[in-house]
Amino acid sequence: MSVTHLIFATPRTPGFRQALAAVSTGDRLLFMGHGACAVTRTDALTAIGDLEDIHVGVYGPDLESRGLLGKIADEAVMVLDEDGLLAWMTANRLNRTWQ
Amino acid sequence: MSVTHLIFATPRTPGFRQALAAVSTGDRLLFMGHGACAVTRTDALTAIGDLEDIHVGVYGPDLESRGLLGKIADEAVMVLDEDGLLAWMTANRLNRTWQ
Amino acid sequence: MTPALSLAILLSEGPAEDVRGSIARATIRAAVRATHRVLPVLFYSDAAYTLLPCPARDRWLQLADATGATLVACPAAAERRGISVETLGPDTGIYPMGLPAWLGQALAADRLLRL
Amino acid sequence: MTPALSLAILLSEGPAEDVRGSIARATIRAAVRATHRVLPVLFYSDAAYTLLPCPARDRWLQLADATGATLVACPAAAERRGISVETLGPDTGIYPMGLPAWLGQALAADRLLRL
Amino acid sequence: MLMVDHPPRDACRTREQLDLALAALALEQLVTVVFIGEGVYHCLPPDRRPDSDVSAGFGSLELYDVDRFLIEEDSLLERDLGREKLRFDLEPISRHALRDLIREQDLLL
Amino acid sequence: MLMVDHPPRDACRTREQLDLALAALALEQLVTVVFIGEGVYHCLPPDRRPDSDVSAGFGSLELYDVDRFLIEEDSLLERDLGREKLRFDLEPISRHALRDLIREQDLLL
Repeated sequence: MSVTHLIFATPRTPGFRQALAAVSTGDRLLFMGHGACAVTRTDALTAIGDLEDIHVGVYGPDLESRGLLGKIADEAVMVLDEDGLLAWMTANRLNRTWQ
Repeated sequence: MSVTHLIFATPRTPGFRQALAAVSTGDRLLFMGHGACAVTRTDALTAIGDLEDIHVGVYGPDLESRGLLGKIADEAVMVLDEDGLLAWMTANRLNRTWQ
Repeated sequence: MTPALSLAILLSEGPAEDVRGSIARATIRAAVRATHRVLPVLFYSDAAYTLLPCPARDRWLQLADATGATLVACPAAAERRGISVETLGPDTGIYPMGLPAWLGQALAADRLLRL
Repeated sequence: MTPALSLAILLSEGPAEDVRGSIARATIRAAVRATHRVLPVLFYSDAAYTLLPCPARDRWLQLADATGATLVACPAAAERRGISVETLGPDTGIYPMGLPAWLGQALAADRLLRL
Repeated sequence: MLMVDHPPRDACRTREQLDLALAALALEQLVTVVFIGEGVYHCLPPDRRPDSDVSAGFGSLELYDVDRFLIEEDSLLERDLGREKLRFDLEPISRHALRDLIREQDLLL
Repeated sequence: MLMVDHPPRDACRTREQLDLALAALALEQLVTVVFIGEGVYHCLPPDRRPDSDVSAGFGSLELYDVDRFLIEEDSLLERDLGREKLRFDLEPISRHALRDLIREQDLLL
């Protein structure tokens, strides 16, 4: 079964590494809060890029409030509004928050 | 002037890396709280080992409560009691907590 | 259209940050628009501090007003932090519900989010 | 023997963890034994929650009893978290002192620890 | 599945993780507990009994018929810890196997 | 020297860091502010004005005659951020130079 990973952890933290270690084919990676900046950082995206067939999304307002909306480093990243956030949060029965 | 680094951050966290980046000759590294376990981990001690002429101490009770007293990976690490803790804390005018 | 889901949310972050709290509220607003069923939101661990008057509490009460969401806090978590259990109720708009009772219904929900 | 020092401590961690708090208390106990002068210990940020009855507060009051250390909290930090400023005083054993006033004397101390 | 990934000495947080496990057990759930990351330190016996060794409470979960009681091996290795010193009777699991096990759960806490 | 190393959106923590800087300035201290690690995000202008942009308050420190207003370059590089987009007028400093500057301070906050 696929898992939705709710990632509040910032890149290069143990929580971030644990999240990536738990990801498997078909999973969703949803970056939020302080974790939103991951989608603007090549080091983070490189680590994610090694994983196959996963979906990457970010909660738009958490990027906007940091001035990072124009800085997403990969076109495949989905920018989500509130409704998108909910859709991703509930897309899989299984989810886990990484702090 | 030398600095005392009060390290509550655990190895492989950004706070830990920032602390090591700020260390210079003659400084004291004092590991406490969740950070105490660093002195039992070869990855952490290797990173510290690259630095020259620094003093490494750990607050004993924080090791003991985790069952790590016998597992210190380097003989040069000083195990401190309350009085030792104070002596190290106050050895330099400058100190900084890393979380 | 996805079928309506029931949604249980457990919040454990203190109100000073309110980072995960704001995500929880965004999720709830969208869930109500999608006509999902939002189960009582549990304030657990340091989230129990939300019982005290603070900006995060105001934001939660505003949400409860706008969406009809029910807010509950674990009395044991509150007591452990020195918050009087008497604050739970209509005065604060956050009602008492123990962890076992909350978990009982949350386990039956379609989705459980721990934020 | 090292000469006596004056020591200022600012605590910003919430009482639920009490990890840095226990280090602060150990330092104070040793400082009193070494006849250093311990300036009022400031509870700032989430440490203001220590004003509410909780195990960490008991440990702090015990320390104050045993060592004569003065405990103060920043009223603004408390208010921001919904803790009544009226709790500051003899009732809780933690007295009011604003950040500027505290910093004024802390800057003159031989050592300032921010835990 | 309850993943314990925070270090001991946050007595309050430890207690509240334990309560979560106990509540799930009381509701007759099949509970798997995994110690991972900094959470593995709960499983070492303290050198001296500290004032409150809340982590010891995880031992009582064994009595309550926890379905599986796991420790992630890679977290132990990263911390230079061996399994022989652990105080609970734990089943080791690799990071890789844990990733697959997660997918078989009904719920992750 | 005040080192700002936590990310924005913890409005309360940001506010309390600011208050610390303002209190030191009011006491006629020479204050150096350094943004480092996740703290560098305070220095980007938000795409849209959020409800409360507490970080903007760091800008007001310039008016109060902060002695030096620094940003650690390596933290920017690690986050793929350039200096041209920053909203405050900041002096860049390398990790190495910061290590030396720390030693010249009277106090680290």
